[in-house]
Amino acid sequence: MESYLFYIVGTIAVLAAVYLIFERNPVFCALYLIQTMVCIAVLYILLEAQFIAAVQMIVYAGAIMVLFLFVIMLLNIKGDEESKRSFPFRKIPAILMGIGLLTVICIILKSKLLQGKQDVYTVAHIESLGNTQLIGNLLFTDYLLPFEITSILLFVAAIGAIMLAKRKL
Amino acid sequence: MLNLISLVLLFPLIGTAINGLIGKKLRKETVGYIACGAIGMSFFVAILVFFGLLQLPPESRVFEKQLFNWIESGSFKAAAGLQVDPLSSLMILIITGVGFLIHIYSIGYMHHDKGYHRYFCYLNLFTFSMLLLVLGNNFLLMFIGWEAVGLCSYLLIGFWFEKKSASDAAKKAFIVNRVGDFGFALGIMLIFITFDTIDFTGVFHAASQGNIAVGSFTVTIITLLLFMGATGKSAQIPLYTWLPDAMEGPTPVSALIHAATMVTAGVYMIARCNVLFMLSPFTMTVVACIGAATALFAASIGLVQNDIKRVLAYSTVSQLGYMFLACGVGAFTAGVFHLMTHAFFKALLFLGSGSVIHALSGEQDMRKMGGLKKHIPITYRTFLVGTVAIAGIPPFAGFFSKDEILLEAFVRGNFIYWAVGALAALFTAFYMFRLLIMTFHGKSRVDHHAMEHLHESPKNMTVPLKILAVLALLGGFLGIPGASAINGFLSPVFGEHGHVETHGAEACGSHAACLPYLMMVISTGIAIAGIYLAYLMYIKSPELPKKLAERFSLIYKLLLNKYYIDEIYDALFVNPIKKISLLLWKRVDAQLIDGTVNGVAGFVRGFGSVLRLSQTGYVRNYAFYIVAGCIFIIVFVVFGK
Amino acid sequence: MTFNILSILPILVLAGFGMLVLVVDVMSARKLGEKNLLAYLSLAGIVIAAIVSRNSTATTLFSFNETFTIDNYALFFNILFLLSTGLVILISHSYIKREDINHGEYYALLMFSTIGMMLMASGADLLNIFIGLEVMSISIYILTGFKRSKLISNEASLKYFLLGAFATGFLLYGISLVYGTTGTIDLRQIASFVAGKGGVKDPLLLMGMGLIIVGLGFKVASVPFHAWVPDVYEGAPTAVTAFMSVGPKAAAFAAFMRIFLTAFGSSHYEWQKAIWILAVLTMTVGNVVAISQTNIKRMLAYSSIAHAGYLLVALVAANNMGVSGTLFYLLAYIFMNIGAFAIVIVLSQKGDVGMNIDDYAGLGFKHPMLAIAMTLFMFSMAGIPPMAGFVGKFYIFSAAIKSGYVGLAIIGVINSVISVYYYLRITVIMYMKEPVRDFHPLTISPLIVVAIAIAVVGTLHLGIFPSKVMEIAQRSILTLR
Amino acid sequence: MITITHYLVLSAILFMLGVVGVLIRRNAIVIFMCIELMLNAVNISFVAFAYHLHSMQGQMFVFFTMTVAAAEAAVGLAIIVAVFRNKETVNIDDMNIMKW
Repeated sequence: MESYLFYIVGTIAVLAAVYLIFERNPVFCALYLIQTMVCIAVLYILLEAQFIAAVQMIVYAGAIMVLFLFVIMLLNIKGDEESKRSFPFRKIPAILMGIGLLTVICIILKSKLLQGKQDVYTVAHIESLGNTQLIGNLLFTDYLLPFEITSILLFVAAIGAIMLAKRKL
Repeated sequence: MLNLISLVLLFPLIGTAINGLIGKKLRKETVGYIACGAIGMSFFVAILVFFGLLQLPPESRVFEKQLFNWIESGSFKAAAGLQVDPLSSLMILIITGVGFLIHIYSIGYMHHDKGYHRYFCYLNLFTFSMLLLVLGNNFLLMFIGWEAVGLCSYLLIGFWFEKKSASDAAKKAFIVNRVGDFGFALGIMLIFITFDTIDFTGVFHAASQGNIAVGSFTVTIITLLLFMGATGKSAQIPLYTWLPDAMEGPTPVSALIHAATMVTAGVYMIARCNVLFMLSPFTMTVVACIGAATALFAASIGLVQNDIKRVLAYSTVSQLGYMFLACGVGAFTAGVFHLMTHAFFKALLFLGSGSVIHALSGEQDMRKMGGLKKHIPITYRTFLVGTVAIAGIPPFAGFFSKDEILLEAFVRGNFIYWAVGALAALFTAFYMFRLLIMTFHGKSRVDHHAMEHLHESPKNMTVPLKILAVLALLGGFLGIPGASAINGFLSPVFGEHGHVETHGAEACGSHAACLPYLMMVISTGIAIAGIYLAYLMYIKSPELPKKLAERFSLIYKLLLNKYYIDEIYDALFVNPIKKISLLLWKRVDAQLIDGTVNGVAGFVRGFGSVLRLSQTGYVRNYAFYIVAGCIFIIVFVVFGK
Repeated sequence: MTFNILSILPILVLAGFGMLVLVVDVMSARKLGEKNLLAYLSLAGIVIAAIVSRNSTATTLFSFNETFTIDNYALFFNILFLLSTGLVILISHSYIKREDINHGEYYALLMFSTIGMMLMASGADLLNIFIGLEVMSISIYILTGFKRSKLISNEASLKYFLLGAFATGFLLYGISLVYGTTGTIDLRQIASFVAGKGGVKDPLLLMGMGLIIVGLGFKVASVPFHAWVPDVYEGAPTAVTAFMSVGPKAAAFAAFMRIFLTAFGSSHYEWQKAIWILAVLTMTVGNVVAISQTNIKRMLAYSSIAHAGYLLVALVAANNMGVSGTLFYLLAYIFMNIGAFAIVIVLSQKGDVGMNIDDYAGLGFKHPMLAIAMTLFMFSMAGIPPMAGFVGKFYIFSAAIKSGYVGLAIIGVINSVISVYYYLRITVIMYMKEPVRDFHPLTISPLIVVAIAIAVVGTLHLGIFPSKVMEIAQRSILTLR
Repeated sequence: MITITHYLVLSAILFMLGVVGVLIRRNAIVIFMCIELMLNAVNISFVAFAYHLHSMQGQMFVFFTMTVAAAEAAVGLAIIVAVFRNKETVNIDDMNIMKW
């Protein structure tokens, strides 16, 4: 059951990604990306990461992509980006490069995987506590510093968005 | 008294600071007094130090004064300290002494220049750097002085930067010197790695303890790199090209920097590192060969130059070649001795030529001179002394030192060294007298305009000339064979191998005792032959040179154009680097990669699109580099075993 | 569990002052007029942060569950970052007024960016380093586009942002592979794991390492990840260019050394060769292309690429001398580079006019003091003694020879010879050409004069009396492995 | 049976697609989307590793990556809006005032 789900969801994710990089209309691109993200959220659930899956849906596929769509609509960008300079074989080297990269990675993945240190958070352990509670605990203990620094990060992003995009300062 | 040594450095630095900061507001006289006073005081202290050194017993004549810890990291320590020993005390005497005279001379020579204070500021700075170079007690400090004199030389060659040739010459000097410095810097690093110290004492002590085998690879590389530095600064083949161009600077500068002091830095460095060089016979051979080749090569170019300063410039290159020849055969004393006498007579010759140029309102072409003897008698007489001294007629200074080099080359080297040296000596005598005759004798070819202003130079220019003439006349007696004062004085530095005239005599067998005297006679003969040739060609039958030039037009042209060395360098090195840069910039960056990304279409669209393809700045291309680099690094890190 | 708030006190101070500047800016928008107060306020923040970080501790301290380190290494870099930010604030003051971008956000972003750098130098796990890198980068993306009405600034910002985010993807991928193969993101645990396995042999881990090299290589501007540098440096406001040529580069090197010496120190053979090649490419391309530049900002950009190459040489050497040499060199680089940019700012006019190298003709006669200072900085960058750059290069190349990389040292020295050509060109133009333009009005203020003076003193002091700083640098790197 | 390798391969494919997208697209917003795709691909491998290693660090890292992505999106889109204001286009091929 799980493996079927993986294959189905994985295939959809890849197909959507392929459409994303070849689709001309940016609105459709965004929709394809959302589709990929939803599929990835399903994979997270398969990997026992329910909280991350939820965040993926709410923050990523929800908030961030809506922002993208909003900007696309705001700027009223048409799908004519290829109009002026489009050469028939322009994309070939880039695609070859990508395939090269993938080949290298797959060759490396074929070798036996080094077994890293195992931690204590087995599936059973996580389920006994609940994924969300565990993450919440960790955020305010082990990861307190990065969590707090993230506030600065988001603050900076807010300042930046205002600074750069506001019509009149 | 030895403790005063830091004052030697301090005075010129103070002079630089005063003239550099407020010189613009001071009166010209004050500027001159400050600059000369600084060097004069420095000279005075140098004399005190010298006598202080003499009071010590010969074997303990080394004094080190630590100033502060400069670089310190782990085992590595470089203290800024000064070292006084016979070699450096002799050098500071020459630098401050000759420098002082040239400073005084400059007051008169530069009087009308609007950059008066700038000039003296640079000149003091130069003296400071040169003193730092010879007084430093470690390689790094020496290197700083080394770079600083290069910098001052650059500033002074380009002093009249309004002239394009001057600023070009300055740039050339700086860059050619950097090539040599590159070798020197690497050499210092290698010394540090090998000996774990860069103090002279430490390095030479370790080297002389036999830790390093004679002829070992490391020491050969080290010495070759050091020698590379020396060829740059001392204008030896192949890095000599900057020196003749350096004559674009004011003449006193040529006298001080490009004849008497800075260019001898390479010789000083090799003499200082004699312990290392003696460990590498191969390097010594290279040094001797380059020295001999330069001596002959530059002298041959000097034969046909028509610019008075250029003749002297090539003569300087040639004389430096002698010094390297001496060092290369292990006769360091002879090299340093020649360095000293050369400082006297070459400074004299340059200042004399400066006086001539001054008298002729800036004319430097010898074809427009002639017959100046009666107009500027003092200059003529002192110039004559210098010419005779460089030609090697006894008992003038040049005779003793050059003779000693030739003798050592014969005894410790081989016949070829001697023959090359002797041939160069013949050339030297010839072109120097050619210069003398063309300038001072014969019919006047001076144009009328210049003739009206023809005058003898003021006192503050002629007095230094006279003093230098006396030195050029008498300086040689310090090194009379058999009773050489300089030999005894320098022997603590050079130890056994510095001067081995007697050893050589033993090696030559029983009737070698008369060899030195035989040599003297031969070299005197050579000098006289050269002078006679010059006399024959330029006084007896003045049309002869023209005929010769016509008959041997190819050789003449080759010589006149200095063997086309500059052109070759330009074609071989300078242009390619520029081209590669342009290529990388315009073609590879802009066309090749973009072209690949944009694919075959670029070809289809023909030339029109080639122009457009050359426009990059595209994010896409930059991302492409990143991906390519990424693939490369992954493959390299993972599979590159 | 250790939550030592004191250990992040400098970060807190900077964050506090950053927000204070924003609040003051908004509260008194009309009253301030010249807005000088903001600059002084930010400078006060920098100074207080520096004092606080000096006082924090002398011994190594781990806090926040051992994800954050305060050791001498971090302290050294903290001071380095604060110094560079402080100098940049000094040189920005008159510049942002001239360019009409005098907003409080400017200073706030500089300080927030500094927080990111500090986190990069102090982070003891990959997460903190990553977050620090992002805080730093995002602030700089914004600063690059700060002249929002100027297309050139927009374009630079967009280029930097897209490529930076792209490179971040690679960095993250690398981190994930390292995490996956070792089971941890903590640097010291990675180190012990790797050492336990007898060095890095696993291809996936090696690939992770390679990808981290790519990600950080982008930030330090190493070839072939350098292409953004000239464009972005040219387009960004000049003061921001000065900022990003020193601080972020230093921070990226701090993280680079922390990761590669602490975590992968036991198997440096694997990564040294790759960085060897990067170093050679970086030095060579940087120097060779710099020769043909006509815009001074682009020239300094390529020069900054070349300097990254020299620093990579030290990283290849990976011995104590090289690493402490890197610290020293970065400090020296702050002085000479910010100094050079300060003079570029002083001599340019509104709208960044006067950025061509030929515009400097005759500066030596019109403004001798500025010309002398510029000459000093150029010579220092070219590595001519007794300036700071020489000592730094000396350390770095000696370190390379000491580790047996003689070839690399030779290439480095050849490169520094090439570099003399274009540094000297500026001097030649300043002193040996007739002036072609009037330099007025100069963008000058007491603050920028102070900055130039500090830079001059620093460049000379580090060149003539380097031993004290070098000692500190050597003590700072002891905790790295 | 789905192993960790499956997830890693899927992650690699998506990452590669993101990279190719960045290389071939011209619309700045779409390029940015492709970068987001790359980050998502990396996130898969983080979570897969975390599952495999019974560790929470991977999941935590993903959490922070998402935050960073959100911040980047805000700033990146603001930059794109700023560029569009001045240039009326988001085609990156039109953006090469600075070159050589």
